[in-house]
Amino acid sequence: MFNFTVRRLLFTIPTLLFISFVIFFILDAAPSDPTGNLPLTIPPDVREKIRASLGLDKPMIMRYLLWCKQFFINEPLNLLDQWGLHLGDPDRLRVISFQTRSPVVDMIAERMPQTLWVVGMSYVVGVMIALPIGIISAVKQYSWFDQLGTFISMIGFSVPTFFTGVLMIVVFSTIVPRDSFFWFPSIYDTTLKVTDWASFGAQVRQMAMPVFVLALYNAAQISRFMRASMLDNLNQDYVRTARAKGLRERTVLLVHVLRNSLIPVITVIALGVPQVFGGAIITEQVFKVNGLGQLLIIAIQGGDIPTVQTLTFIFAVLIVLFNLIADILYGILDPRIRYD
Amino acid sequence: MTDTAIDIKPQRSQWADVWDQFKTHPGAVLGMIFFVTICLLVLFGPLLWHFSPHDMMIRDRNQGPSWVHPLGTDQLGHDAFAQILAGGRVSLLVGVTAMGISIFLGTFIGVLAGYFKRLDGLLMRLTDLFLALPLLPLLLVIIMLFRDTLRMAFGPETGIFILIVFVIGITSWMQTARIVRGDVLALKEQEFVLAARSIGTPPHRMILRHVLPNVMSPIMVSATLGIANAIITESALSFLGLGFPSDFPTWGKLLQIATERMTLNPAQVMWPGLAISLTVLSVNYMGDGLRDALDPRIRGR
Amino acid sequence: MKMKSILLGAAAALALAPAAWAGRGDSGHLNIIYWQAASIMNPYLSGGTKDIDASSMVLEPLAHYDENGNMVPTLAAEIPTVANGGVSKDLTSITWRLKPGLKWADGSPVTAKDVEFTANYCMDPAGGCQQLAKFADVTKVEAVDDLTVKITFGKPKPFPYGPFVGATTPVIQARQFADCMGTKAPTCTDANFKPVGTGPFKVKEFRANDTITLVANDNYRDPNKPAFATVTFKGGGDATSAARSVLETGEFDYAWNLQIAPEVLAQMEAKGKGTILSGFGPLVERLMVNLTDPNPKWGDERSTVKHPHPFLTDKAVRQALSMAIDRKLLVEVGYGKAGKVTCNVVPAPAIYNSPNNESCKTQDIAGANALLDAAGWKKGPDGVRQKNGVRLSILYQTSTNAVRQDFQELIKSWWKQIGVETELKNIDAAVFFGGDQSSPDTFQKFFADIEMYANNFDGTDPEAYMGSWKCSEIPSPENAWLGSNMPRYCNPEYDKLVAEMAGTADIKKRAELVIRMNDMLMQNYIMIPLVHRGNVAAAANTLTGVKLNVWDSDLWNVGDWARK
Amino acid sequence: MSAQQPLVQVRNLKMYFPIYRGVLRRQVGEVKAVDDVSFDIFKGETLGLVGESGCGKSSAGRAILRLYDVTDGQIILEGTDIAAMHGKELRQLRPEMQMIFQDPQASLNPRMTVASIIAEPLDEHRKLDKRARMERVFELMDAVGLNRDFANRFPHEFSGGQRQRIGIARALALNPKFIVCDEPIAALDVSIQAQVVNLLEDLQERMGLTYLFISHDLSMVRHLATRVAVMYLGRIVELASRDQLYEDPRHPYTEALLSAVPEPDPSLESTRERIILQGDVPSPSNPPKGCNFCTRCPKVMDICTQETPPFKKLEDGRYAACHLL
Repeated sequence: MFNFTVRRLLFTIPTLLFISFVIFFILDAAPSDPTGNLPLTIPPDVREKIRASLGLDKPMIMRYLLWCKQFFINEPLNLLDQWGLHLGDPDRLRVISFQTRSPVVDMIAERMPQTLWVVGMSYVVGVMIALPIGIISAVKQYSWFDQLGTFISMIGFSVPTFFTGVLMIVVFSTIVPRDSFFWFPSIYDTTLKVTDWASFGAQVRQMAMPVFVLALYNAAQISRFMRASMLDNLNQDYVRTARAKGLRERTVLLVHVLRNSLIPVITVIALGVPQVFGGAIITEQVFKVNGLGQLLIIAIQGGDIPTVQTLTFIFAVLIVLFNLIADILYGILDPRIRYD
Repeated sequence: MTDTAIDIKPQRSQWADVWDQFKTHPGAVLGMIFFVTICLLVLFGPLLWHFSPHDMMIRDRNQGPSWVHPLGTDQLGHDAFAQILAGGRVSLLVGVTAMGISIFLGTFIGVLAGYFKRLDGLLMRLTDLFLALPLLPLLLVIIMLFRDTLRMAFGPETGIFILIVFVIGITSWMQTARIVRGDVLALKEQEFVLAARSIGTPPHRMILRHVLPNVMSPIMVSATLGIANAIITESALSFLGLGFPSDFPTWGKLLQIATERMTLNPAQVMWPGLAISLTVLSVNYMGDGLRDALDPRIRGR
Repeated sequence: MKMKSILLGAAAALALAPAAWAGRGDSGHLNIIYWQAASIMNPYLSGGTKDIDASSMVLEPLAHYDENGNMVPTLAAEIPTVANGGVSKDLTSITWRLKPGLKWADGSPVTAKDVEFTANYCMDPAGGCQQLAKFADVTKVEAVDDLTVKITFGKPKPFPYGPFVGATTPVIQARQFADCMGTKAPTCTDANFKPVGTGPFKVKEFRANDTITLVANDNYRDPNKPAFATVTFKGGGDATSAARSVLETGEFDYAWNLQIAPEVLAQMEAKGKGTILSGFGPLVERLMVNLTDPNPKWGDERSTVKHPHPFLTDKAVRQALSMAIDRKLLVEVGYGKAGKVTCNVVPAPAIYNSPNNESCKTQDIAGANALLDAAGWKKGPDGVRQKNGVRLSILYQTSTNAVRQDFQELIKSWWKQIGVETELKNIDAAVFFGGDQSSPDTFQKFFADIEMYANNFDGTDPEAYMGSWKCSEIPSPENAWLGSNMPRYCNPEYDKLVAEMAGTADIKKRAELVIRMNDMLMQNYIMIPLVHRGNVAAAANTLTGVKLNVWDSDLWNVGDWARK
Repeated sequence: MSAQQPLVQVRNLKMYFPIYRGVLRRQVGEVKAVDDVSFDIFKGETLGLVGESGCGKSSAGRAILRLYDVTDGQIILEGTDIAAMHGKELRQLRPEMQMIFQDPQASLNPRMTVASIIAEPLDEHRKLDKRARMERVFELMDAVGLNRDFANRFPHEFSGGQRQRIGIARALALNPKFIVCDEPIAALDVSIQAQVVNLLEDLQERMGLTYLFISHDLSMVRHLATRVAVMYLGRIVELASRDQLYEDPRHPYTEALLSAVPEPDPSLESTRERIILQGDVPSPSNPPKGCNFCTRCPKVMDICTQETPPFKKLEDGRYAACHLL
């Protein structure tokens, strides 16, 4: 398994390079433009000069190689710099955003906390409620619990977050009076630092609504897969055998069935994790969380190729990584699947 | 002889059994009735209803439900019921078709990758690539490349329909592919697959006969979720300028426009939301029932 | 001392404006929300309104426009004119004098060298300065002495107030930006995020595209201002939720650019927590008419002057299209208080507003039908007019935006009533306005018959704006589609008027010329103005001193704001 | 017995599973699941293949049916070497040889009816119309003693013995000449085992089948087999007719195996002397030098750790691989 992992990791390098090139190619081909959002009062010839100053007059392949150099060489060296290890030319250019003229990696680092707090937490909460709901729904198929769970999860999945989010704000930020305990802020304060209980409370409050909205959405999907997979396995003979052996029902379910049912669910969960880092564009926008999703969407709208490229690439790395983790987990959960 | 008598029995085929089982699932039957009703409504409703979705009664804007407009009117004075009916046509068609493409692609790639070890690495890296692609720029590229060509070939509405369905389909198959592959990997090691091999069953029939039926249940879930996903994605696309022309209502778009006026005219946000949710719910129950009905182990119970 | 405070108290009670008398920082904390987040605090590297507004709290120009469009000195001691000798008689140079004793936020003195440096910084060809147009024709900027700076133009400039007037071209500190010239401009992240300025606030923390935290500038020239000690400038979300946070939840004090459904806005305002402010600049939502043929069959020559449009070259058709539109309804549906009916492309400032085109203010479907009938356009069996096999079928494009989509649908229905068939198309704004060479969907390429967008000019002088419709401004493959003459209008008479204006200094004469040009465009229906759009903002009722300014930054006088 | 014709001739069959190690997947060795095995299977006989679990007997069975790609050697089925065959050629020969699996549950697709499971080989290889197909299915069901009414039922509705009958019916569908029975009774209750074995014997008689009967159950093999081959660690150590082998085992490993079989006769059982083997079976990826059995052989000699004993003919129809012989 270890060798499998290392080999796959080595194999990811050319894969990721290829992916990075494809992404760059698409970004370059896309018709959005860094001057597209500027006021029309800026005349066309000035726009051309702005484009030139951003290096957009150079051929695509040169710009790609430049990005590679900045991302794969200059950024790691810069990281070493911060750890006190100075190598090479200190004046090297980092990956600079078109829009903010600041290093993209720093912006990503700045946004990581709120994304992890809100989107990450919602994912954890989503999974935590989805698994038991899925399991119970399957074991007690067609019970009232199952029916209710199905109903809520379907609503949760089919009603988009741009609606549920606004609904929550209308109810809990405008209808509920400001001094009430049930009032929640509609705008996330990214500068809030948790230093004491009061600020912790404030943090929990401002996270409550976005986390709820997203968790509902995540839980809906995962609980569906969990339920289906459990149902599949509950009808297998080995379950009967296990019961016949006189094992306790709890053992049968939690040891035998659950383990086997988790395989497709693991895929879904693992595939969802990179999306945490991708941020939740709509929810972030509704609650003004300004995490990675918002960074990405603004960059895309602004034709900010270095930012989009870097974010998307990091995203790609995570996807490849978590797919690998999913594969390894398959091997652990199902000894029949062998990697050698 | 008895032979003939018994011969008739297998003619009754599994599908009859499946239907018998399906019928015993109240949720599934209810879901199906509901789904068929919605389909009929959106198919024939616009022909019967006395308002067209393009009628603008501009002086009767933002009205609540009334006898003339049972679901009220929107910000331009469109009859909401006519809009929901017309929007449903597009949304359902987009939802079902895009889901179909996505499920087909996902299952196809998942099965190939899981079954043929040699293809696994390549196909899974392809999946990684698609998962990693930034959706929005990709969409913009696709629009730029194909919108005009399709518009000229099929007219503005059909052209855009093909584009949207294609776009949603090719950007949402990856999860299905990964899940199916995982299941196939496990399934491939089962002895009955080996048994079929000893018979000399060629790979394509092996897949159709032995592999696919046994990975139906995650596919079914993906399909249900896929419809909802496609309906919502379509609305997001129309706000990127990739969607249907502005005077072409769809459920997702109606919901999104109405969300802004949620406090002003709550009814307008409720109807499209309800339509989407109930459709997805009914499809889900149908899928549930179908999955049960297709599984002989449950059918026997 | 005691006596003074009693007097002050009495005066305050009388004026009912105690805050105006308070000292620096007395009003505590101010929350501003911009639904587009600020990316950078340097207007020379970003022309986005959000960035210019954000930086206007920190950086200041020599002069501002006030809410009425009049220039008021900010860092300058007075506005130079020909009368006071500040502008040379031949109109080729302008000399600004700084107020004495000005200090940067770091305590160092503001000198004319800083102004000179700023000009050189922007005019560096490699820097990609986004305000370069403001420095058009500037040949030299030099510091005469510590407080005097002279700007020389290459040709007579009747309106020499381009550089350093308004929030788009503030003065930056030479010391801070010394190493940021040309290609190095983007590397100065610290300077771009935390510029040292002369404004009422200084940046404490800058989170790009998210939140800016500012504190009062200790060295601000007015010792009693600003009234707020700290400011949070939050970005992100959408206009509706920004409005909600001020008008409904009360979490924020000021929200910018609230282009949302008027009835929604009115409902929010009814909650009583805040007030909607609106003001009208020169922004006009208009339809551009394509005088050339966008038919794909022409390949690379589509939408170029080589192929005239099959029916939009007929003035009767253009006029009928305009007559069929009910502009009052458009205003009511799309903008409410934030819009006015207009029949001019230059509706403001008031002196430039032509009185000659009032007829368009009322819809006239019957008149339009009659006009088309007279011009020989007959209705076919499908209800669409045609002549010599040419059908009046229009592809109508615009950027994606809820109000624009509503407009499209309304206009389509009116045009249907006059026998014109319309196909609607909407394009992502970043693509539409992006000017990407490879995209067929840009507003410059104009591969459609009609397109709709809004445009205006910066500041109060429309000279450059009027030049947009010269023959030489027609976009075509030869000039890489760069050009602002979207209708592809070419009229030597019009060009002559533009040239005349460039040599006219007298404001009345200039206004006359603008009106003539405006009327020429309007009466030929080269473009069809729809709505004179205003700026809309919302301010909390507890806030005082807010004056919405459409000629300059929304936050131009944030130093004067206070809590009631 | 003498003029027997071999149906299957296995010559120097090798089935190595390569072992890859390290990041670069270099092949560092191989699991010698089947290592240089040769034997014949005569028409109409049952060759028993016995050995401890993991000795490679199942691999050998599957390799002979070409469910795996063989590493080296020949498998001659009625004069044709199928060891290197692929694709269509091999597929055409599939009807000749079939397999009965160990786990009757896992070897039946849970989503197919009994009829369609049994008919699958027919669908693959015979173009029959619906009616003829069903007739054949019923015929087979009759042959293995399944009620025709069960045709539309699904595997999970049956008991283990019935399921194995379905598996047998499927194997018989194409009238094969040769069937590999891979521990067909190991997963069944003892009472059912006898039924299935009797069925297999019965079918052999009626249809003239040839079996390769793989089992670790020596008494069942004794009951069923004509000749018996004993495998140890990928090699055949002894091959003899049933009576010879059980009455006079020559190889020390065979002796040890047989000593573990309980005698039905209590008087003999009491005198039975069990040979307890020391140690564990070595790993097939790293077999000992010389004789594979040298690490556990009670009669080990110096030469055993040096040279691999050849598989030599002791007398007519009797082979063994041991330096003692």
